[in-house]
Amino acid sequence: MQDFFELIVSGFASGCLYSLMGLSFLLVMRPTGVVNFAVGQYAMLGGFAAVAVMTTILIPPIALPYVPGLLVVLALMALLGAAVEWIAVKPLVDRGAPPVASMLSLLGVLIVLLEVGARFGGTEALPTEPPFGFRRVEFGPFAGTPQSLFTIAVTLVIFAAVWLFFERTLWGRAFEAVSLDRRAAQLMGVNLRLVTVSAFASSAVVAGLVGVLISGTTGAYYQVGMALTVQGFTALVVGGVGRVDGALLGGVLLGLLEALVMRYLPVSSSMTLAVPLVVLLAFLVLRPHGLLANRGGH
Amino acid sequence: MMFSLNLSIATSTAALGLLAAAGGAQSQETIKVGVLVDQTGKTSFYSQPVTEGTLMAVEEVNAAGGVLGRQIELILEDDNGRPDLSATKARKLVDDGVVAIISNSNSGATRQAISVTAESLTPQLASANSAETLTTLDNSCFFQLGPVESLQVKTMLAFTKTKGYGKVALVGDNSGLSTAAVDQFRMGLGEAGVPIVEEQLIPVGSQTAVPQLQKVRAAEPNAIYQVAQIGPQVVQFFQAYQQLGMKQPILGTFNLSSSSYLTTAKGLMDGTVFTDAFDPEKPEAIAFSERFKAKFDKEATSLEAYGHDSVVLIVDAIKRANSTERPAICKAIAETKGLPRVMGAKGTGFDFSRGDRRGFDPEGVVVRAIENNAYTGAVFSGTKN
Amino acid sequence: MKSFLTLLAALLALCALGFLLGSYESDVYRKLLLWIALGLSFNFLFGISGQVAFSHFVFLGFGAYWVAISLVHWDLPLAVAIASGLLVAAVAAAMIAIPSTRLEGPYLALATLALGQLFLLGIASGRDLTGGDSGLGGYSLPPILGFTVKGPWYTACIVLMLGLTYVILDRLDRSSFGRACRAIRDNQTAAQAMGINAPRTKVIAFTITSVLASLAGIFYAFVDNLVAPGAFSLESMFILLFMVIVGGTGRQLGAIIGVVVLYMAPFFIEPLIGHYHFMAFGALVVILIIYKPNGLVSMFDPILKRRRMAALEKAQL
Amino acid sequence: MIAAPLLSVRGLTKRFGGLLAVDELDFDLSAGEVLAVIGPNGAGKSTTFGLVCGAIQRSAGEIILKGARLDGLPPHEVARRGVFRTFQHNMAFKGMSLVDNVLIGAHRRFKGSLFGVVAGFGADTERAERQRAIELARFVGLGDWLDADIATLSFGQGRLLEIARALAGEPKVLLLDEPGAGLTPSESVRLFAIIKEIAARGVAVLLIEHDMHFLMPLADRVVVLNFGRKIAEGTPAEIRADPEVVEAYLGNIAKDSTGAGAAHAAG
Repeated sequence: MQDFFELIVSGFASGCLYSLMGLSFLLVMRPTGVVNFAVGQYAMLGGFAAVAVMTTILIPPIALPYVPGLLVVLALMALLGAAVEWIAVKPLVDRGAPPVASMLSLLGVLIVLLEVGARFGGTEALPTEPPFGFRRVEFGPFAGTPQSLFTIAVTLVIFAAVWLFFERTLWGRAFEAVSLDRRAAQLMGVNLRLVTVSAFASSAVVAGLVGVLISGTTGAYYQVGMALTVQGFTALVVGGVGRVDGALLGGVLLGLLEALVMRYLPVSSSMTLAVPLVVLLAFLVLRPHGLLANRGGH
Repeated sequence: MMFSLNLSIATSTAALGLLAAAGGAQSQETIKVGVLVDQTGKTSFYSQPVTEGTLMAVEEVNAAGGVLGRQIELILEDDNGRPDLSATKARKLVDDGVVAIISNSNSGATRQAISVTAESLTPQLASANSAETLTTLDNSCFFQLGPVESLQVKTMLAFTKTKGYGKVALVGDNSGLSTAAVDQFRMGLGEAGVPIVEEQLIPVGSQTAVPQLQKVRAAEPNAIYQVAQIGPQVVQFFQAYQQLGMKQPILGTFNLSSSSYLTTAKGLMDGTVFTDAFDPEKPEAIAFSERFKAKFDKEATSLEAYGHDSVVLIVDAIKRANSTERPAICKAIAETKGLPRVMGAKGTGFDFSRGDRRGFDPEGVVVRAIENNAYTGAVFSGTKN
Repeated sequence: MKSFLTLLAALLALCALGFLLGSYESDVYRKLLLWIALGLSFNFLFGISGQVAFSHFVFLGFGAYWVAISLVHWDLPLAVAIASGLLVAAVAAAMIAIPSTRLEGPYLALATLALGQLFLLGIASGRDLTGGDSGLGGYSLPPILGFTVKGPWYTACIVLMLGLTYVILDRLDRSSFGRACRAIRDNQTAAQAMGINAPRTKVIAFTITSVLASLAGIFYAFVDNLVAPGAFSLESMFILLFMVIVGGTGRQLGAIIGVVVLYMAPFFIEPLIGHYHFMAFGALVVILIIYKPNGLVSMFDPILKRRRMAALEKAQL
Repeated sequence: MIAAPLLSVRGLTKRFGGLLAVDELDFDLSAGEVLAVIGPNGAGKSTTFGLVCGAIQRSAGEIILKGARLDGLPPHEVARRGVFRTFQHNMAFKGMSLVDNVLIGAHRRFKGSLFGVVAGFGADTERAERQRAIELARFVGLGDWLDADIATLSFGQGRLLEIARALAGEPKVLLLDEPGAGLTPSESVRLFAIIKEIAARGVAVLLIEHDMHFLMPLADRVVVLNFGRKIAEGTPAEIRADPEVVEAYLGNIAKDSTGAGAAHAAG
């Protein structure tokens, strides 16, 4: 039973990272219909940026404390996201090209970012100092690390904020209107440019945050992007594409499922590696609209 | 860190280019040696440092007058760590007229290149590959310079013989490097009659190793063989181990000698022992480390030493063969015995006398430990206890 | 007839080139020919049929592994190995296609990407059967009708395979089937209203192109006489996608141009820009999608059009 | 109507959630007849088209073509049985030539197997169909645009292309969804003649149209929908005189309509 409660915490924490990646996809998908597979590389770069800004490893003269460092990294990510939109997406949207053209162009961006990360950060894993150190924390029957609790807390705060934003603010309404009908939203006076740019920027910020969180546990690593891309998209597919709560639910379920299958199912561990992939394929084929699809209709 | 490394490679390559140009101006032609290196692929983190050692060794040889009065010219080819590209680049090197090829890329790439060197009987030297089956391929001119995986198991088994580890667990990751090691460790432990009560892989790209280590904890082994090779997964292993409050001794592989773990898994590895092919107290190793530090202003690791040693071997073979003909060099390498090298335990050197084209002395693997977040010297060596 | 003779002359020239090259050049050349064959079939799948599928290298790898395993472990005769390989590839492709072609754009992309990961996972955990990460070797092309085919003669075999691939795809492309594929790509609703069975057409396109990829894989198996998982990675898949986009999506000539340019580029630009060519490819793709969405091949369009016009005028005179 | 109906719709019903988009709709359509469906926006006209063509699955009811059920069939099967449509918004295949666009309509007449195609058979069919497609393009008035890039066609030309494409299928029943919208006066005149000609060749034409001046001289009969229900059916003259129709729909149209449609009556 001790195992189970430890697993809940670690599976939940991994799941939160998947949820955030799903959210990163979603923030761009909702208003623009564009699927950006490069979000995993944002996370990778966010991790290296954290190493560069918070430690002496990559850029020796700069070593900011955690909070200012985090803010600097997130600001950089916002700039990156906006720049990617401006360079690789805007010209296509202006031309009226279909969303698949943007998806392909962003695959090009993916490779550029991957290579930039590998050149800048190198091919070894590099760490940042976790903000609360590393040790075993117990509370009731549960046990985890400070970083896993931090990850869970940050994720819940982010999702609450995003939910409030979409549900309660005028700006969120503008996003929503754009996601329903771009042209109509524009006629209603919504600034399409601003919505699109902020969608890409916030997507990069959320993915970059994932990178920072990971750099505090397993290190910033140049190959982490593709795995996070698949995990994030799977979270979205499981939970229900297009829904903020779907991303959270899908990610957490995926994280818990992975952990529980690996721990309790009597299959060899090399087979359990296929769990997320099989979950993804099963959902795509059998239930492509995810778990939450039927609530709330279209 | 990576910046400086890339820079140093760039500068040394440039320096080498100059040397080569100078050599060309001299009366005699250079001796061309090819290097297959993964500069851009997934295994570049390990292939590049090895190549750095190769570059440094050639510079030293050339500064000391070269071999047979001629300068050595290295031709570097990036194979991206991809097997198909590696074979292509090997063909290019053969066509360029190299007398030998030094393979510093991953074992998959090396293996594919072997099919090429076999056709032309070009001597091919794998500096650091530890894959078990490379020398079983039909190519009499291929030589493996590093220790194979099974030697690690044998050495660790000899080291732990007196400790009474009646049952052990085996943990790896799902990278090619690690799964190959897991296979060898399973086989070696099986031969020694040590039961493996749990075997786990940590998937590359996963965020935690808690489920895997819980299973290990539940199986109650006396010790854990840690053969994961990919950085984040190794770190996850140590984090989960600490988080779950586990106390079993950890027995690691060469991989842990990569000093980056002292940062990424800071303070988590104390008490771990691991097999290494590098003995920091060996005179040759001390001398090499000093020269390396003087040149690059950083600590040498075993990877650079591997790359260095392949040049030592080939230079010696050319000297003894007194020829730059490929078959002659091939023959000379096969006859090498007792040639001192940086890698390996004190008192061991290159030795191909067993005829299996494996040049690493079977007694040359050492066991080292990590204490206070720092590596110790060899606490044990060889396979006899 | 004229086009047939042109094709024959082209194939003969390609074969002849194989006899002129040294061992390194012919290695580069063979892999280039294989990449072209792959590029052509992927262009049909992605460019003409509009399916963004990342499974092409899975089928390449499947063909290569199947024939290698058939020879090493099962001692099958070559003809049986090839025929069974193609048959199993066709069945597998159809089984994968039937559920997955229901998916659109990014969903199909991700599903096939997951499939690719599963394939690599399967190879990695195949132990002795697949040789794991270090690959499967130790075989060679058995004599065909008593002849040992090697060197430029093997290159000629690859040229033949490429010719076959080209002809099949070209005929399909120019037929009502190819037209139906394009129609579905451009507007599936309208295509269905015109009597096109979209799911069936997509499944057939996926199956045919995947079998052609497997065929290329079978030939790849004897280029180095070794198959290893590294050659079938996602990275290769990205390069193939980029080749088709750069050359000109949806056109056979475009695919050929794209493959040749991106395959040969590293050999020439590496001395200039070092190891940044992959990054350069990514940037090139972004630039081309934005500024030249019809690819490099569209640069020749004015010339082609002028020639067609000239021919028309001549015919009218 | 003298002959037995070609297409019969009985009790056709479609619900979207709680909304009744089409409610117990009945109508018949004979060969050579032009039947117009009119009604205000949201009356269920386009939904009816979708239902007949199989693009939307019905909730209840029957659609019968020459005694055989059409309902439940996927759209491509409906087309294969001879029911073709145009779309309210132009849906050209943008990556294909104009002639190829028309040829897609003829898809059901290409019978060769894939192996036949690869072996090089079917070249004759291809040539003959291509020639027919060119003729059809000329018939609808796109003869000068055969080599044009689809993207450069005007909206009106796009409407005409849709008709040529549907005609290439040699339809028994042709469904035209607002074919006259956005046409120039001269294109309109041409369209009027084309539809007359199509019907004269024995094709049953079902038409959605808002422009009464265009519609009234063209249609043999008119069905009026409101909120998914049929509120009237009859000849144009009868419909114009129906007080309920005038109340629900025509009254507004009469006020809104401009004089632009007058040319059609003349045509």
